Amino acid sequence: MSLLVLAAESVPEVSFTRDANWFLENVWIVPLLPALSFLGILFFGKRLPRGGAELGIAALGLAFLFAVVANIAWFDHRDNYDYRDAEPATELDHSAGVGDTVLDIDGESDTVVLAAAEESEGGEEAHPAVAVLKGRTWFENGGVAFAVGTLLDGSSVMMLFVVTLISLLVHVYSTDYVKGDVRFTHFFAFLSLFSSSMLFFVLSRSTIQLITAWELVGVCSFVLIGHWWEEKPNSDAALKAFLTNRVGDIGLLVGMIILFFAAGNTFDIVTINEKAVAGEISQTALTWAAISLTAAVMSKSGQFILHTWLPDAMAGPTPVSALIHAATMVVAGVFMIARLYPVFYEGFGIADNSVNGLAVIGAVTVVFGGLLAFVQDDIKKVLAYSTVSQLGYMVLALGVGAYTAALFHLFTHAFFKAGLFLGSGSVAHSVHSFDMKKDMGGMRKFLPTPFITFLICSISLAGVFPLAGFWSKDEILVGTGGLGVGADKANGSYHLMLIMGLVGAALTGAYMTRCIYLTFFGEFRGHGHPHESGRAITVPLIILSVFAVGAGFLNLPPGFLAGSAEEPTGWQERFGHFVEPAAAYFPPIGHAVPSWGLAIIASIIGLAGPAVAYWYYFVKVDGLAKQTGEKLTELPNGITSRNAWAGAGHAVLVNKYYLDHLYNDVIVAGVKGPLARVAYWFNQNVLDGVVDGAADGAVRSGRFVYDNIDQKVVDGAVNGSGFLSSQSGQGLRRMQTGKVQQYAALLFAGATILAGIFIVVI
Amino acid sequence: MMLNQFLLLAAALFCIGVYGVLTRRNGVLVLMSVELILNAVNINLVAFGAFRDNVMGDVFAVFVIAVAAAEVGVGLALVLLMYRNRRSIDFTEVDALKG
Amino acid sequence: MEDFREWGLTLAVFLPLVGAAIMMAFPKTDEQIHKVIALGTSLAVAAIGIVLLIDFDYDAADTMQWAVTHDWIDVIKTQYAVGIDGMSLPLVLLTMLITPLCIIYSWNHFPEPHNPKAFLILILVLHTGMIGTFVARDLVLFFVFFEVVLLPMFFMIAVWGGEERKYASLKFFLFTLFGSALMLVSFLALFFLSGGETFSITGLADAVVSEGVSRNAQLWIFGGMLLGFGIKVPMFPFHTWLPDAHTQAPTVGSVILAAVLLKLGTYGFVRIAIPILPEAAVAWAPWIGLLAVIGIIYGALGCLAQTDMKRLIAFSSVAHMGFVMLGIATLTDFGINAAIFGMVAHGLITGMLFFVAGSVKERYHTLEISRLGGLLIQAPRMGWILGFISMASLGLPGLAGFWGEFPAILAAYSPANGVDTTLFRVYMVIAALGTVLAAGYLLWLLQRTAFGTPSEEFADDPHIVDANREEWIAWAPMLVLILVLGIYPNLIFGVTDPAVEEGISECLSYEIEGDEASANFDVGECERNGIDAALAASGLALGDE
Amino acid sequence: MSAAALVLAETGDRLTRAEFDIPENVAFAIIAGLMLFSAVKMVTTSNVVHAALYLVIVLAGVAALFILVGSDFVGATQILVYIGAIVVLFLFGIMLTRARLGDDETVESERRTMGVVVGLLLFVVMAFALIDGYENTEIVFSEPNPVAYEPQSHQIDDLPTPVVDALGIVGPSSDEVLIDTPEFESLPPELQRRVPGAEVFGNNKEIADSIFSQYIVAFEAVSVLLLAALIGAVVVARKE
Repeated sequence: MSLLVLAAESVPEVSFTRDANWFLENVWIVPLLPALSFLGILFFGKRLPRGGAELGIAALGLAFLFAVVANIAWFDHRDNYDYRDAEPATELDHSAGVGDTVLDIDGESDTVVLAAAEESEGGEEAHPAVAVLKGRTWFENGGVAFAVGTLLDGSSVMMLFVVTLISLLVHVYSTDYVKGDVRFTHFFAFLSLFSSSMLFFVLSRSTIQLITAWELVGVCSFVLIGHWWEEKPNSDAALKAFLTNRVGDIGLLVGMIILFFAAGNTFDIVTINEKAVAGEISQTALTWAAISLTAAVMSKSGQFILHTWLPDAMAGPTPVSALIHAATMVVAGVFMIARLYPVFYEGFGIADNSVNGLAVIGAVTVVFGGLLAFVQDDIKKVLAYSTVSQLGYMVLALGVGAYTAALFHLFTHAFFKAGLFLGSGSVAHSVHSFDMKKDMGGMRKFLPTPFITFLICSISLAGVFPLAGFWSKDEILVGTGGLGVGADKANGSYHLMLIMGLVGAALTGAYMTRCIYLTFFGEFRGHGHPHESGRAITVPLIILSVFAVGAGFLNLPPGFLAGSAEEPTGWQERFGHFVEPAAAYFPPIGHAVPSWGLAIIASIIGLAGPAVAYWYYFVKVDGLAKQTGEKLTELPNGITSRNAWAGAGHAVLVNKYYLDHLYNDVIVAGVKGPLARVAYWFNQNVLDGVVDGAADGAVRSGRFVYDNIDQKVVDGAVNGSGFLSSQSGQGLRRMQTGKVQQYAALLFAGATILAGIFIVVI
Repeated sequence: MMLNQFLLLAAALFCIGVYGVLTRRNGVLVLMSVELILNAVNINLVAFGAFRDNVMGDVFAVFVIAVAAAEVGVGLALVLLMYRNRRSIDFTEVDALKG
Repeated sequence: MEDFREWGLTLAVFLPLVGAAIMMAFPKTDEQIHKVIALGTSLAVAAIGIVLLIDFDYDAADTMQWAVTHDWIDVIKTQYAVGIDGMSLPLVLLTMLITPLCIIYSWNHFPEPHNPKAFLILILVLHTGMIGTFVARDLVLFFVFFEVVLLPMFFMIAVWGGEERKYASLKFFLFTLFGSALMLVSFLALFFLSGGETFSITGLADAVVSEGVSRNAQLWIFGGMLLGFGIKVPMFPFHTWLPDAHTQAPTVGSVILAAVLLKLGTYGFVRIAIPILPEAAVAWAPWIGLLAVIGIIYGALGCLAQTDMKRLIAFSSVAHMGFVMLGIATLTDFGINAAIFGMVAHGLITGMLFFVAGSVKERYHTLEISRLGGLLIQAPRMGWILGFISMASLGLPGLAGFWGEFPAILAAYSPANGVDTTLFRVYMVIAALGTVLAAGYLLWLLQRTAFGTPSEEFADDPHIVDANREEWIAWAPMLVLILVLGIYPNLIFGVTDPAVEEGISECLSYEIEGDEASANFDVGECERNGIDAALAASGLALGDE
Repeated sequence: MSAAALVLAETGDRLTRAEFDIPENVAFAIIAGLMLFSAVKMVTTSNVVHAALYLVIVLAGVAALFILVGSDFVGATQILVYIGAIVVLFLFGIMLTRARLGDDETVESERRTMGVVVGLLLFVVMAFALIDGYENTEIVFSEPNPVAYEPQSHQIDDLPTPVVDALGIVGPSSDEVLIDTPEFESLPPELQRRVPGAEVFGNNKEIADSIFSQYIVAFEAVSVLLLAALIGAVVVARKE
């Protein structure tokens, strides 16, 4: 742990408060509401006038309100609460494990102060307002009681807001989007359960609760991705999603088990974190736990090599994709790292380092995901790979110790990505297809509202100043240490990560430009008459784009416009202030100070990508299309087409730009073509092949084992106990006869041998 | 007399009986071999009865004889039934033995 | 109430036999009477179970309650000793629950060749055997009940089974008989070596220490029990009877087989083998663990190769019982609690899977997976139930299956003293891998039977209807229990924990710092001379507890 | 009373153990040899009827052994039930299943090796266990059981006249006659039988006592079993 960096606020030695605001104490109601609506819809949904949708929306609406109030309560709690004002109910020895003792066996819930905090060194009054913990005994095993309950701190209260808001909007959106579906009611039921599981997840107090919620989220995604299970590809995708997640779950189980024992037989997250911070858990255990849990994150949050399920999961209805990508499923992995951050922080030795597993995985995912997004024709797959890439940013950020930046990016990404998905759904809804090249083009004329929101969200995603994406992405880049260009006080010098992050930023802008061109510009290439979507679809889009614009202002860098790096004012670092735990269970991470230099460099690089793409699509392709009157989606390129083109009449004109063309071929097409194609090929054939091959191999080996070993060797040893008899060459019938006597012989022989052994040995 | 001479004789008879049960295909012969086994047991019972100098062995031997009689009765009835149904009492051809 | 405690258990054990005897008096043709008597009897037993549930002193779950001891066969010092503690309570209640449900399920569809009278009598006899095994406190009594179970099941498969029923039943019978023969030899060896004074389980455990039964002898005796119980479980590689028996058995037979009979073996381990012979258990633990994880992976691979739904479920039993055995092999409180939970959960879940498979068979007349499909369209509720129990079976947290699996895997991280920790950690990872495979085969099954559209041959079949009344009555309690136990596992852990702690030798659970030190701890020495002597012998400082 | 005790009683003075064992051991050897030979023939012959006849020899041998160790009642039962009833039943069985009366190849199976291996294995294990366990244990034919064989005395007055005559007792006297005396043994059996309470030969009385007191339940159970078997056999074997 780095001694160089001190947190802006010194960390008190406590982790809990008691007698917190009612809304913070009873936050368990939030996941309960959608859970009840799940049951309600499941059992009564079909009898309700609107098929259960109203129940789901009502529950999510209430949950959203509750979350908003809880957030406000948390602001107050964070700023004004001092645990020393409250009478401690029980003084507990700090060494006693929290999970074991906080709870009375009779289930009385209790929140406890562990020990009095010392005044912080600088004499500055610390704000020891920390997590609100509540719980009950869930089960007792091996003489130890295990708790279930809520652990509420800044990160979870933030997640409550994001999840309930996105989920509410998705619910509303779905009333129009899946109208008339055969399983309308069922869809809403699982939408509610999905939200409930995720809310349960972010409030989890123990690791076993985390596992439970984690799996529940997985199951809901399975059900929803496979919503149209009549078609085999859909159920295949659902299966793939679930199974890939199960592979990661091995890591989850193993990691949690290691932590359980390393922290002294407890599942309690706070205890585990505290012991990790205090160095009471061996480095080996932490490292192994961190590596195992990373495997789980890779599958859940679609990190490179386990990301392949994510694009396939587009088989589900679009609102589900939005929910999965923005709020519920894939961010669970990122949130889990944040939850157990000390384990990762210490386990990977993030402080004062320049490379570590988590950061590398994140960085590779950023670039790889971005490249893949180029060659997709399916609009949702572009967005899916974009999500992969953005999740890479979050993991990268956590990997380099930029905790706040990661959660902030999660926060902003939720809005613009949900906006993009819902927007793409709105487009697809009107043309009944997701194929940008075949069935879209020029959609801006038919769908103005989705066009504008999609554009805003894309710009935000691309990280253009001053939209939300800019602020969060910039903070991540700053967190890497910045290659000497600003960014003091970072946790290390992660140069490689910075470069990858910048490349990723350029790619993001470029593929979104391509996506927008193919979808909204050019000539309409589909059939029928696309129509503007209803209010249930457009209103959520507008709300989301407002957030996509404004969310970034919640965490302006210190020193921006006013104040200084040392003393943030106004909106500066508000998000970090409220979200980052200031408790003993959080490691003393460094907080990089952003610099104008890096921000400008990053913006230039980030705009270079879309600029090139703009030139290619809006200038060249569009110009050519107008010139030829054809519905072009790409410049005809490649060797053969170039020859054909050379033969064509208009080609002479273009030949003048031969250098341009070469440039296109080499730079744009080079990146967009071979490299991405190779990457995609690698993805589809090697990685996917490995995944599919592993499944196939498992089935094959299963069959082999069954046919050859089980049926022949093991069973054969019994059936063919005629090994004593001379029955070879008698044919199958002979071999199968006289089994009673063979069995009897075996019985006698076995019993005799055993009896013999007993006699001789004993 | 040694106790063992009876016991070993009985063991030998028992094993011969087991051999018969395992190898005979004819139902009646299998039953006969079972009788051999039961008699081996009887010899043991009586020999131990004499050795312990009480009548328990004898009493149980009588019971075994009675049970054996019942067993043969039912067993032969089954063999007859089998014969009636399939015109053969070859154990190796019974349905249940086909895998 | 005092009086009832004296004979309540005995009544529960023998009431089914009385019912069976009454049924004998009625002619075969009065089917209704037989059904009513059988159901009434099993419900009466279940009522005793409810009384037991209420009267049971949960604060003293580690002691034998409703215990009765009566002289039985003096010559071999065996007694009629029954009683219930926290370890057996869940299993007894499971048995008392499953049997009436099975009778209800078969109410209107007895498998060919029909004959409800004989069928129900067999179920009642089975009932006696199963309850008896779980309450017996004397090895001879245990053995007798253990064997009582065998014959009715044999006949059930052999008479009401499928095409290959004779082969399957014979295989089942001989395998199990072989196992119990070895078990009996082990029991006798134990009896004689421990001084020939008693067959009582607790008495034997003391006698083994006081008479100083040699380590070698203990190892062999445990080996015999391992085979006897292991065949019943069934552990790899003694499992081959199970797929055949399950595939051929009538639905109800499969359910009882999966739900209760397999548990007789694992129960034997936790009730008899480990408490009596802890030293041998430590020596055998790595091998049991090995067979358990092989069973987990092997069973899963076997499932992936199946084309028959029922056979697939049968193979999944091998995998799931592997988790139970892994929990047992750790010899820790945690692991054994998980194992008992796993037994109950597996009983409910796999029982349900077999119920559904039976109902599918009844409607489609085939269980060929490739011919099925679209169950969710033709019988949506049944499809949902299949989905629900598949999720439970693959160990989804929040449903019962998880609490058998996860704690077992967890316990493998840190097995009991004297057991190699590193080895068990390897087992842990392999077992975790097994959960992926489990998800694979179960979802694959679900996808190919429930999803998609019905194949043409069944598309317009009017016989394919959704779950009917009897099925709902029989299934609802199990489904509810799967959910309730999953949400509040303490219902079982709370009961078993004290009893398991009592049953496990202190030498196994004594906390020793350091994996290596724990692995090198001489449990045998500890059993004979106490913890301090063993600690000294292992070169460890005396514990300062 | 055992045969050895009889020898003792007759000769009046003790022989060494080896001496009085000799005739019995010789008898045993002859009987055992015959039995083993017949048993082996029984399980190997391919003539079904011969097998049944060999079985008779074995059963008779068993009966002889019973008598040799003094269990004459069991011996008699063996002969009556087995040879008299069971073998006849077998012969009926053979007849009813129309077995070929000559050699019949089909009775033999190909699994001889298996049978031999299993049988030998079994024998080796059992022999090992027996030799290990009862290496030098002898059957000692003890004095009569004090409870059952309590010497009974009779006033000469109580004795039937022929006995008094045979023993040459003249006139009423207070002398007692012990049943287990050489004088008593010298009486012809028909006279012995007229002495109240006299145990003439074997342990029949004792067996009877046991069966009808201690084992009465088992005895009744056996009777029910026989009845059940009888009915069962009829049900199974009768024509539809």
